[in-house]
Amino acid sequence: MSVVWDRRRTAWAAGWRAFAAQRSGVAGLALLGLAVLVAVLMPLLTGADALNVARVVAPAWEPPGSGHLLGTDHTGRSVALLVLNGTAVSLLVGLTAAGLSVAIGTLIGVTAGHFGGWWGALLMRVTDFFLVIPALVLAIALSSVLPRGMGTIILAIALTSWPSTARVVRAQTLAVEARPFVERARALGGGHLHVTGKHVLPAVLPLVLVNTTLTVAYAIVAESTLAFLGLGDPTRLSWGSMLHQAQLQGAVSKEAWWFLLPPGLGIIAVVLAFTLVGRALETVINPRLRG
Amino acid sequence: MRIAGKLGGAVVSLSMVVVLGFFLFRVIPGDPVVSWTRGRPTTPEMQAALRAEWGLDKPLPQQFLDYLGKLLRGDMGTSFTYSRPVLDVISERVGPTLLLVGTSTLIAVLLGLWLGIRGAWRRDSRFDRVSTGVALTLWSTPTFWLGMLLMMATGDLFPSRGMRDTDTAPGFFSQAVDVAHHLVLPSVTLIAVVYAQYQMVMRSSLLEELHASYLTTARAKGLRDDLVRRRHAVPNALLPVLTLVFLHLGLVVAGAITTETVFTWPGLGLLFYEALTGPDYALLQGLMVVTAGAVVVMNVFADLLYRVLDPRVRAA
Amino acid sequence: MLELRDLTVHYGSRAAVRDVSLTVERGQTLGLAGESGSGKTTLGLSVLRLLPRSAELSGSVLLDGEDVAEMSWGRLRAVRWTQASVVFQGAMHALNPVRRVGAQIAEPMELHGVSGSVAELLEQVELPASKARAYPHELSGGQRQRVMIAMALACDPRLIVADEPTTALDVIVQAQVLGLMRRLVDERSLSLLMISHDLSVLTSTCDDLAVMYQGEIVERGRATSVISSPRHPHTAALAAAFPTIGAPEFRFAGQAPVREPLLRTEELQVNFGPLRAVDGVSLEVGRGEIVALVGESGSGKTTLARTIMGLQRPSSGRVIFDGAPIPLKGKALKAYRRQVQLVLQDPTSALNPRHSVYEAVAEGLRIHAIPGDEESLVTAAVERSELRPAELFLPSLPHELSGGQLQRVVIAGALALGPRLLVADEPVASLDASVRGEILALLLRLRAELELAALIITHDLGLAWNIADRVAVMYQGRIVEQGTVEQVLLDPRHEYTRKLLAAVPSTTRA
Amino acid sequence: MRAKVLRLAAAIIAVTITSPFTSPPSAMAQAQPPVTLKVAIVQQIDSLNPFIAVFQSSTEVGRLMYDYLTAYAQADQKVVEGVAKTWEPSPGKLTWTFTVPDGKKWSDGKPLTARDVAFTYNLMLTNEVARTANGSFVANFESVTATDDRTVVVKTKAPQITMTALDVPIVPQHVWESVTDIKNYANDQVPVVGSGPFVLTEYKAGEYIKLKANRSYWRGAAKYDELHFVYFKNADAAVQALAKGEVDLVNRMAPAQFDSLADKENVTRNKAQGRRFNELLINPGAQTRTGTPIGDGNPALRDVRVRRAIARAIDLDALVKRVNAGYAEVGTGIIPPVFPKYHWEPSAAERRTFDAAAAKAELDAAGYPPKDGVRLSLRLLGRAGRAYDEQASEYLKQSLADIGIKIDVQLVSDDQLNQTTTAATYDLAFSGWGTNVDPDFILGLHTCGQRPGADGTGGTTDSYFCDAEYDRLYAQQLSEFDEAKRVEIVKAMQARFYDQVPSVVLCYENALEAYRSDRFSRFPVQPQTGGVIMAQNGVWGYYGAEPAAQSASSGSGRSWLGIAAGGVVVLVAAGGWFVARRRRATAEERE
Repeated sequence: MSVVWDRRRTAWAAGWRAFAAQRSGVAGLALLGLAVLVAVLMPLLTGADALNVARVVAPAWEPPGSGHLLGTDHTGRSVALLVLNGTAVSLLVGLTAAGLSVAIGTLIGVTAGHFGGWWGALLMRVTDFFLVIPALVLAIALSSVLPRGMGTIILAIALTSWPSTARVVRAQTLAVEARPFVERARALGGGHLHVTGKHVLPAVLPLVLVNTTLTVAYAIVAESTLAFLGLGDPTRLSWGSMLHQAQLQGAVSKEAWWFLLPPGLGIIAVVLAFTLVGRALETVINPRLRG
Repeated sequence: MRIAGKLGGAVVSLSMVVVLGFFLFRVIPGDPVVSWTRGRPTTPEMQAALRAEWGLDKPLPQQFLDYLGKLLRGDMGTSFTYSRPVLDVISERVGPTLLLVGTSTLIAVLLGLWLGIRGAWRRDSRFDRVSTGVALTLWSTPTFWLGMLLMMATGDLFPSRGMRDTDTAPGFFSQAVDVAHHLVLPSVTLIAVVYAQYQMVMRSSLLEELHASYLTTARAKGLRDDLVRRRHAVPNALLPVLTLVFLHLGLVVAGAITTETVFTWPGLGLLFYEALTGPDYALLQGLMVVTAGAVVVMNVFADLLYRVLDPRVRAA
Repeated sequence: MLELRDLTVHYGSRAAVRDVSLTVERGQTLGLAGESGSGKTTLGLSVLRLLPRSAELSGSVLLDGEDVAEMSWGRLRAVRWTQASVVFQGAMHALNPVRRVGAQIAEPMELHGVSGSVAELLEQVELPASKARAYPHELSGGQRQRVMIAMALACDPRLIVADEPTTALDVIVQAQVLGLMRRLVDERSLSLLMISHDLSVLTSTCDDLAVMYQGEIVERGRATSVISSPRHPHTAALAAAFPTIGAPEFRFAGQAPVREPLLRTEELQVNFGPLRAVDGVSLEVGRGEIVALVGESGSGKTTLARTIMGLQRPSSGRVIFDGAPIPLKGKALKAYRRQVQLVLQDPTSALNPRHSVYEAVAEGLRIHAIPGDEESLVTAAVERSELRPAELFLPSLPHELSGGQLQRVVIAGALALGPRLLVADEPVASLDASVRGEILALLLRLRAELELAALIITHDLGLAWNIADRVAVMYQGRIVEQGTVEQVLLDPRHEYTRKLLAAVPSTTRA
Repeated sequence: MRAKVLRLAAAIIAVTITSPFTSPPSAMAQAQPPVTLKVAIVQQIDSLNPFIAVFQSSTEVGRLMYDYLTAYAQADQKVVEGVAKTWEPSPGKLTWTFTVPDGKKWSDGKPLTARDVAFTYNLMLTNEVARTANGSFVANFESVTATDDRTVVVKTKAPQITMTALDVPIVPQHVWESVTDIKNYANDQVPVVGSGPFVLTEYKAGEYIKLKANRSYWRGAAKYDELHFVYFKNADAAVQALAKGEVDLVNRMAPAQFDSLADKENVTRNKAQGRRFNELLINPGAQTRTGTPIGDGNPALRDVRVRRAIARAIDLDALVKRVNAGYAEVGTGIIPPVFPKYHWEPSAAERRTFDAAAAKAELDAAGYPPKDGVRLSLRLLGRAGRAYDEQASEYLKQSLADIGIKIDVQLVSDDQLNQTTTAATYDLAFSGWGTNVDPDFILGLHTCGQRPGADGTGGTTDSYFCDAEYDRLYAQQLSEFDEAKRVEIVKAMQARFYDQVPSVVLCYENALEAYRSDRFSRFPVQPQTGGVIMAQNGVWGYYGAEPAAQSASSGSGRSWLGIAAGGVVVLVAAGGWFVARRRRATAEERE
């Protein structure tokens, strides 16, 4: 049915218009686009030796100016290059962890909401439990238990951040299931798969999208925190590991603000971008939030 | 009846904390005795003795049962690092954390609620836009980074570590001033990072209420704008926020770990970090059980409080 | 007392109220009728300038000769509630849920420095003084509405604006509240501006009637004359929606078919924990027969319908369809559901807002994997529900259609599967009066053409009179009376049925 | 209702704020503030119980509280008087007689006698828990008896070279004989009775330790009143505190931190030779004590030529320059140059100079020609969070890539590192050891006997070195009581180790320290040249610190500035609130 697709396209276009009407959301999206571009292009643009500690010749702890836009770090590498190249891992960890977390959350939320009964109650009990106990504490515990590496960080963040998604999705599932059109679908003879697949999931997905952007924001901050606590993957360059190095090497007492400031601002920019996009999406989905 | 259910749920949650605390740290593929004796002249006999003392030589189920039994007697084992009961080590660090987290949460909640109420009431005003923007930015900021930055930026104004100087004159007043002075940077850091969520929650909760028709009723009665807000809108909007304040306590705890680490604040967060670098399983286990347990208990408390404050729930 | 002069209210570019001029004299009671979206609520709110900030108001609203639109905020606050007060629609939401109702009643008195006692006010609305300590959720709908009225009387205003004061109340309670309002208005010689979509409610309370349509007043006059000889077609349509029971001109159903049993329930019982929602119900629907199941909210009629659909498992008893007990699960249940289709009360929520009309109608076909050309089956079903030409409607999304069209889509979705029984839960309750007749006509035509039986669940006795062959009255989970329409509605046996009938406001009685 | 809630909240705040002060420190209302040395420590104190405490910070505090039987001289680390003034071994070196002179006192005034010494050692011999920290020193003891108040006789099962290097705090019998449960004895009943130059007066976990000078110390009281150890989570914070004048002495600095203090006023830096070395382990084919191979080290590394090639491919000078920022000495033997007597430097002929071409040639000769530019693929294990490992791994990766060895860097947690080295599932790994005055421990570490037992546990080595020649030399030096001869053997062992390369000693890191010269004019370092102030084999640095002529109370002026700033913030906030209130009053006319 091309007609159907046309309608879909119109619906998307309308959604986009509602999104575009919010300047902060558009700004966030632009910032994200930029970050993704940087993440993809920088590794290609950076020379092989520019970030190799054994090859760089610049003196360590150079302040900005003097040939290096943002100065150099403790090994003489350009901070500007480091920050730009760190984008990729920070984004990757954030997106993967959030994707995984949201997938778990959605699965559990839909199941708990749809099936209800003692099974749903059990799932919700578990969700509530994980919601209550401090996620970061658990993430720290997990990443100290598992072998060091990016996979561990992703897993630790994902396994501790899904409950909020599960809760929201469950609430939405319950709301959708209470709607008469689901009753109608059941009356038409639709089974579990039909109801969840045709009615619940499509209704939940926009919310999941919003949650994903917000979870990415959380995941990026969490990655940097774990890295700061020395639980990150030190062989990979990320903003978190840069800050970890800055702390380890004494950037604060050296007053090397140029080493400390850029990675943090990078985190803030990307996290803020995700948050803004998420809030804008939320407004698109829930028109009541509109002014 | 419902209260009994809640309490039962909390008990279940607490026991899940206990179980998780145990298995998480026993899954660690490592031998604490080896990491312990590293770099020190020890004999295999001493290592075996340590292993026996820490109960690491028994099968895992037996270790778990021992752990449970001891826990019920209030014994969380002996810290590998401090060679003292975990509970003792933890309890002497509770005070500073309560002080830091308590002060910060209180100020953050008040600040967040105030900003959230003002912002929602004058929605899309400049105040609203600016305060929301600031809140979102701070919310996006890694706690430790902000702490390090503040430390660097304030220079000599505030002490960079700890809770007090060792050579402050005795006496309540000078001690209090000294602690307050030390409290400034860590609490500002913690407040800056956590207040935003209270503001955002309060703001959206109040925005939801703004559509409520009882506000039209209140206006129709001739109430002044601020009375409509104070008497009608805020009390209603505040109730859901209350639960969220407690639900977000976990985030504050997380913030406390990094803040205390950055500022060497002698509380549970710092202890957590220390236990992590050990790693001191017994202590980590105890800390997780205690913090998670505390948050669970606080949430039950919030639930009961909610019951007292909200007549709708009370009746249900 | 109240005079509107050329009042126009815009929301953005849309005019909700257009050039309305209206007066309410001192002591006069005026009913303002109109469908949803006709601008009647906006008009009501503009009396005290309670419109949202996005509204632009022009013209003048004179309250006791003073223009509300021109007042300073301070003056406006002083006028509010002392000169005119409002009884809002939906007291559950119009009362602050976390404050005791006594405090809410007392609030305007304190504010305006008026003396008076909450207990006295409660007494006036026939509530015990102890209810002052109650929270809104602890009161029943009727009690809440009484609290609202007591609150409106608190500062002894001269004018009361009542916006749908009895909507969502059950018939009997509605009658009581209306009676109370009539009494108070008389006793205190108040002016009343009462807003409702329900002509029968207005005529039973008000002397005068104004009808609003698309933001304009299309008719105004004495209530009786407006009803008996409507000049505007819209008024006529509105009037038709509130039938007079017993009047032959409101009886649309033709001759009842010869009874051949199709569906029968035997001693059906459904428990929710200790609560017995359906208590030993035996009911029969014949082939091509239309049965109305009448009852108030909470009487168990919806649960009964769900049990018949197989959506709810009975605690005991059974449902027999076409001679065999209905299956409780699996493929057989699925097959049974082809035979019996559900039409829900609110078509806007009965359709997935994301699915086009085509998808909504085809949904059943896809679930049951009906062979044949899906597109032509869908088109046929849609046209059968009188959405012609089908191509025009198929790609539409629900929000682009009107309520009446949506209900036809729902019916089309049911028809696509070729069912033999329709279970319709309040099929016209949420529709505007003007389309109500059309949907009823459609149901009757389907019955005639397809021999489609229908079980219509409703609180509206008028609806039963309109189209049902037989009526069953449900009260507290039991069927207290059943029989042909004439038997039950014209010669009720059971006391409850009599009470129900007595409470129905009628356009002709006033 | 609302007022009640507020009052309750206020009460809660009041309680939380005041709780830390419920036990105010012992009031010492002195007219003149005491002169205090404040030292930053970055490692927490695990215990104050000297039998249990193993952290370096704790043993250092322990030394201040309790003298050992002997001490090491400040200038040259020679064995000098501790609790015992003289000692005499029997001809067979199996019986040692120590003499404790009259007149030494515990800080509570009771006399310190040979009986206290015997009590301490016997406690360790009889109580397993008491052996937790220093058990290895008495493992070889047969018996310890005090024949009178002045004389204690120690009999050993075999000759023991470390008899004058028994790093065991001697505790007072009259306090400890009543301690039944040593494991749970916190030893924090202040003031803690001790014999050292300082007496513990207060301890707050995670915050600080306060000691005051022992006025009756037998060497004479320290020249100032109090010694405070203040805990910092990381060196960075400590360095800042030093710059601000919050503490007077800091060590364990990173090069950048040390540099950052270069031109700070009133700060004097001390670059000292450290007692630690960093090494790169090369798995030589790990085996258990019984000779069963364990782990999965690359078999190529069993070939000593390959190990030598790897060693040759590493430019140690560049490594020191880049990773240590020059604050280290290039590594050779396993005893650092801070112990010049035992330190070994290769002769020109023995020395392996950095030469990538030669390394390649050696690999070719060993039968590892490059395939697609790669001769070997090796794993390099390091500890995450350790600055040295994190940086040096990058260099090594590059250097070895230059000779065709592909490196997979794995930085893991401390725990995993231990586990991996214990299981010998590594090819290359970073490691490092601190050394003592007596080289026995570090030498013994690399003997065959230190390899793990048949069950894979119980080993202390991480090099898995097992060399007959080396072991023979080790046994020889153990019973060689002629110092000059022993030095020769020790050097020969290091040469053998260097030649066989079970590990490459990369560097000896400098100990970087700094102190406030406006508060303390001089600290004795050990040894006299290039020595350290903190982490000495003794307490000379603390004990001999000399206060500056006019030592101002540190930091207080600045802190008042901060308090003033805080006050201003509060005032501004309050002012803003009032303005907001006023504004609101005028805004009431809106809706």
